Amino acid sequence: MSQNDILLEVEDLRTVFDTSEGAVRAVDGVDVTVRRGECLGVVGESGSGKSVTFSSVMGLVRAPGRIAGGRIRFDGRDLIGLGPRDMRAIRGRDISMTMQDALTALNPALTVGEQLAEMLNAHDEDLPARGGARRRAIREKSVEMLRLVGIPSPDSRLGQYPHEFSGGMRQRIMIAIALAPGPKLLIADEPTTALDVTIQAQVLELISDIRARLGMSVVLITHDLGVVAEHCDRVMVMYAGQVVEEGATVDVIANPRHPYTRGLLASIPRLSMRGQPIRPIEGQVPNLVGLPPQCRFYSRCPERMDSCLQTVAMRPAGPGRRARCIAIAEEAVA
Amino acid sequence: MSLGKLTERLLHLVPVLLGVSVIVFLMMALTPGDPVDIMIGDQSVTPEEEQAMREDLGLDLPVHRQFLVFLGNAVQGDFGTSFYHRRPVFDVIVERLPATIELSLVALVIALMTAIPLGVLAAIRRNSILDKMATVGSLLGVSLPGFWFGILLLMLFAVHLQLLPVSGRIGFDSEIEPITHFLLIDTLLRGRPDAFWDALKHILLPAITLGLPMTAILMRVTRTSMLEVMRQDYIVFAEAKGLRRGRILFRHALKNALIPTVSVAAIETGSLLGGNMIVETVFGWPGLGRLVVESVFLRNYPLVQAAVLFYAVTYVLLNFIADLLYTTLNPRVKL
Amino acid sequence: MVKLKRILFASATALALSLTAAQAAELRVGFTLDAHTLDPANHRNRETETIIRNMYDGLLTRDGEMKVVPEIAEAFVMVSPTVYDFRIREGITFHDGSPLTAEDVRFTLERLTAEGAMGEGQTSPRKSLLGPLQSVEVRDGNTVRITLSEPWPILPAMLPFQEVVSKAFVEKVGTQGLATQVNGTGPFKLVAWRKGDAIIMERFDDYYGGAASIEPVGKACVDRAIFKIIPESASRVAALLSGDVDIINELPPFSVEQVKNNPGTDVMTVNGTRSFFIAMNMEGELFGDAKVRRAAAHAIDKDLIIDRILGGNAARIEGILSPDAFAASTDLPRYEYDPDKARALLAEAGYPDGIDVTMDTVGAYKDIAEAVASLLTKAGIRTRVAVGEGAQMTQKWRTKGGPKSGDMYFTSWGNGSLDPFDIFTPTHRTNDRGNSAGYANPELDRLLDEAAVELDTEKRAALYRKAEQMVNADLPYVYLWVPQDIYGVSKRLKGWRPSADSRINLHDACVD
Amino acid sequence: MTVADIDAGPVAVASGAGQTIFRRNLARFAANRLAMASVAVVFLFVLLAIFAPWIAPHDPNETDLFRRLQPPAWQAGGEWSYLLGCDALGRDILSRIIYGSRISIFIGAAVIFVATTVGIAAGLAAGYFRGWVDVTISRLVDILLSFPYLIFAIGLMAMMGPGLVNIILALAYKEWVIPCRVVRGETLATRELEYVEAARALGASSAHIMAREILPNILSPVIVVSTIRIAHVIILEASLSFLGLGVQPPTASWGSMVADGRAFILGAWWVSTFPGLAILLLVLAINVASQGLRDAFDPRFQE
Repeated sequence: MSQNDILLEVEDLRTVFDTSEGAVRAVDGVDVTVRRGECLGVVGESGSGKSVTFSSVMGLVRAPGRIAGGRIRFDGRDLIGLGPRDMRAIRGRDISMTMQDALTALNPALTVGEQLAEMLNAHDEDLPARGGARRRAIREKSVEMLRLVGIPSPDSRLGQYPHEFSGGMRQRIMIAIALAPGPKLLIADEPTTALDVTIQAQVLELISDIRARLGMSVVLITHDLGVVAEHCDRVMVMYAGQVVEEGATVDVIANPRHPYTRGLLASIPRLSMRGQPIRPIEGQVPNLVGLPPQCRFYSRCPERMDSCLQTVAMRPAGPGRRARCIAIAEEAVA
Repeated sequence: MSLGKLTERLLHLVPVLLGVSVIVFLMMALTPGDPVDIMIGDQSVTPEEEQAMREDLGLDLPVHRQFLVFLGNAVQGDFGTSFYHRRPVFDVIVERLPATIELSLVALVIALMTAIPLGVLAAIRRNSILDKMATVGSLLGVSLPGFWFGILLLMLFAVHLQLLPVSGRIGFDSEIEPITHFLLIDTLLRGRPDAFWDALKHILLPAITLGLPMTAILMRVTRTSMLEVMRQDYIVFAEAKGLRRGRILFRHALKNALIPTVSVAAIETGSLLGGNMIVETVFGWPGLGRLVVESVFLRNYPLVQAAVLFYAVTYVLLNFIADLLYTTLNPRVKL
Repeated sequence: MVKLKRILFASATALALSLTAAQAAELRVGFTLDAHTLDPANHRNRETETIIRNMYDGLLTRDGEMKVVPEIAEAFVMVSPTVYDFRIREGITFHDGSPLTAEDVRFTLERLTAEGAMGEGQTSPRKSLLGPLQSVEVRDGNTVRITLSEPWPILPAMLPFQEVVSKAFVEKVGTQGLATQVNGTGPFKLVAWRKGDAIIMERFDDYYGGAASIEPVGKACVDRAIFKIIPESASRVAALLSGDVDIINELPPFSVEQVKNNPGTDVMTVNGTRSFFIAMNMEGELFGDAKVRRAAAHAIDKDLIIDRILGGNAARIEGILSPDAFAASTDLPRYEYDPDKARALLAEAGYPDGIDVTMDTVGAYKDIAEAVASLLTKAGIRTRVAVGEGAQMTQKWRTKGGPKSGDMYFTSWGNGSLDPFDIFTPTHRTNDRGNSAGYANPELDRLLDEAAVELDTEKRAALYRKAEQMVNADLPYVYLWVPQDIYGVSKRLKGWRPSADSRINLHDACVD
Repeated sequence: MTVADIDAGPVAVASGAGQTIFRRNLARFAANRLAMASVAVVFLFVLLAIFAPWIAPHDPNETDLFRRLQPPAWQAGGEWSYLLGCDALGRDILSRIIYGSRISIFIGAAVIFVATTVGIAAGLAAGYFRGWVDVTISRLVDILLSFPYLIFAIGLMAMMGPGLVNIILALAYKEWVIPCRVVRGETLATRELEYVEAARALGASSAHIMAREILPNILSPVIVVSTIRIAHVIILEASLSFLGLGVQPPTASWGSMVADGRAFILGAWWVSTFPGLAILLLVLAINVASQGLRDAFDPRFQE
């Protein structure tokens, strides 16, 4: 794997939220690698830090949150320490994002056309410099984008407000906006959670389809391993602010190495192993304030041992695979 | 919004306006004593005139007929005769309206121009010194008795510093032929910037006094709704789009945050009408508010009655406008 | 702040300089109340009259000594006790340029007195000010004859209150139009009436000059004269101090020192015509007793109140008449302040522990009534002040013979004509319209009736003096004082002085 | 309208474990130091009002023309026994302010008491019975809301004449609408709750359900709204008194004291200034305290 092949590389990212009860370590030493053209699935329960990790990448962490440490390299540039102006130029143009619910992510008071146009206006460098020509070009491009995501008669719908579209249409529009400047990386944060099952599939198809056509990378943040299984090359499982397992999607699903991953798989009907009952993981994600130095899954882990009560690092767990479980090390030794 | 919907909403106002006029009518009808005697007071009146006043007020009819007469006349703008002015009440009120409306509008503009930027700043610099000062300021703003604050302003700026005039709408050197009767507009239409400046100096203190509570309220509303809006996903999404901060604040956030501000402003404009009584009295402003207060003491009941009705109707209409504005600004709400 | 002030000042100066060329002499009066109407025949309001009188002239007027002199009339004669002839001056024009004729005068008087003459069945509220006026006719082209139904010697004293209107103009604009438009013969024309704010007038250049006996005769001195309405007394004073206005009326005694000490302003006073007194309900049990009434008179330290609250600007009275009024007595017995004597009188009347009473008054007199009440209380007449509206008080106290409730009423009566008829009769004659004490003395009634029609001045004065001795002894009222009218004036004002009848005549006033 | 009005819509309060929630909220309120200080100020004013005869250094109506417009103690001509100076009749301003607190607080409390009682009854009836009862009451509420407050009160006072009882009536005639709206909204929400349904199923009478089941659970928002409204009513009373439509002299009322001092403001600033300051202080304290109350008791303001 050449260095040039890597689009995004995050090392030891730490993002904390300062609260009255103490610092919440929402992201605690996370490493991420996204290659050009690939789709990385990021899986975890809510509160696992998966969204915060990528908000950090985009520089969207707001007070009382802050990035406490780590390195973020994107396309050869260090993003941490970048001025707001440079960061703004990267957001949207190079790294784009879609959000869980397009109904809340699209501004209700602005027309769809305006929300598309402002994205193009801010980032598209191929447009004429100014004046009517620019306006016309933006409009043409907007129509083209809406057509790309499959909005019928896009020309007439630019002047409409978000609430005038159906849920699936809105999601498509949000994707159109995110993709309009032709970003290198799309972070799709829970793109399907708010949608019906049938529409979910259409939207995911759309993302995969466009990825293939534009050759961009996609990070698909979801709590649904099933979605990842269908659409992503690699997967990264997060728990309580840490990565617990990563590897090629097929490998991870076929042979999960971390008990949490196994638990996740068991809770999904489609993917659970034949013959085994579907069961959710019991217990709750631990409070992220003042965690003791131990495996964070300890309290919920069906396979916990006394040796889990120490700091557990990521360990290699096969080709291109790593996991954060003390049991792996013992296997390796054995 | 379609014309039909608009008409429908307007029709909803009818029962409210009818109820309002019943109450205004009752205020007078239930006054103890003979209203004509009380109104005449120590004026010298012939029996014929007294009889005419009685007929004017329909006092010889049963109460429900009296109300119908009152309503019928009111709809035609006939509120009887202002005994002291010896002219129709309607005419007397209309003459005083421009001064009151101009004062209210300037107070509104001052309130909006200070409240919105301050509210936005307080929200985006939450918990900063500025935010805390704005909070304290808004608490003071609603706690200050207007009549007292007005007197203090008058003493400071007009009497001690002599920066601003003591009383009236415009200086005599700045006199102009009226066109709209709104002096700030007329002076400009007549090409007299000096007179405009003069009229502005006259209106400043009363408008500030009048607008203060409203400023406080609007600032809080703006701050609260701005904070609320800034938490919304579409702001995060706008940031993720890499838009400039100015565009995010003013186009994305403010447009939504102003929806409650604007509708509250429209409703509060109605409260300005009430404040006029006090402010016009303190500053000798020649508007309807002062006329009403004077009329109360002259027992000029037809005028007081007409003015109360006028204020109530205006208030109802302002609330209606607030509704319309809310609808217009907020594409999600359908009529 | 200082800097800002300087900038403002600089720009104001620049503005003033640029305007100097067009700058005309302008006189501004800071005045308490706006006119109710501009129709001279359609009000009963002193302030309205004061304003109107600068645009309208009357048949007669008063000079600086309050003497009645001809104005629009050239001369007048009493043909008989009930017939007066007025010769109308030639060459007088209305503001619209039309000449004034005797017919206009006749029309004016008829409009004031005939039933329904105001149109729409309305009669002028000023009718009663012209008493027994029966008919008006024009004789020999320029003489107007007024015929009375009974002798009424004060007709000349009452005529300065009536202003002459143009018949043609009234017929053109109607009573409705006359409420806001002016076409008089006075020294000033109406420019604009900004309701509630100001009445702006300019010099009438074809003015005939005014009363021939009052110097200077001629056009008004200033180009423009303005009544600026400033109801708030502190604001009025502030406007004077800042040079915004040149004259203010009703300068509060409290501010006299400040206005005097300010380099550009001064204070002018004139003896007023309004007598203040406390009516005691003689129909009631308490004040039916003359001892109790006398106790009240001795309980009030008039000098103290005049000194402390009125700033010394009032004349003490022991009878109803102002010291300046016709036939005012100077030798009436004085009820001196003596709380012990008051208490003794109460004890004598059977109230050794004092009495509890209520004193009614109106808002404007609240302060001073409170002060009086506290003095009464200290002398054993424990007094509570009740403030009511003027109309309410009138209903309660001026019952014209109807039954009366209440104990005391702190009130006043104006006497612009300074003729006793105008104040003595209404307040003291049995059941008359201002007799709030419920005083009934047939002997006094006879004296007053006789004086009202007595044409011999000396005899008339003697009758009133006798009447004053009588009421001073009976004491239906505690007679208090006649306040001076206090004006604040700018030192740039020349040729103006206040007038005892509260008029503000701007004809002769000049500004530097 | 005060700031409070904007935010004082129906306030939802969790039912069930009411007692402990109430305690927790109270503790939260007690932790707000500014609010507690404001409560102390309000309390101080109430004490002044109750014990005025013992606290006031002088008889508030005792005139002394030799002390006419005597300046406050620290100015030349002042005396320490007349701390804030004297008014135009030589009455002690401090004593009048102390007695004036009686009028402000009494009227404020009386109006709110009457209005809240009526408002609760009307709101409960409207929200519980719905149907024509609700329509009638809600219409009346709409109509009364169509009058600007001060104008409505001025109109009534003009017709009824001044006086203590008349002020309370004039203000309460409109004020009840505000608790009524809150109670109606809460009642509509509460009447569908399980325990109310249960009470109904057990055959409890309407009166019983309203008084025992619904009322206790909607009291918190009513109390919060009422405290905010007291501040507003105090300003309104002062405004009416300022215009001369308030209580009868010589009774000291802050509003009329400011009005009385207006004529003397050019030389005797203290006559108007101190009573105005008293209004400001009391109203500000009530506003701050009630804001604290709302922050503590209203879940929508808890983050």
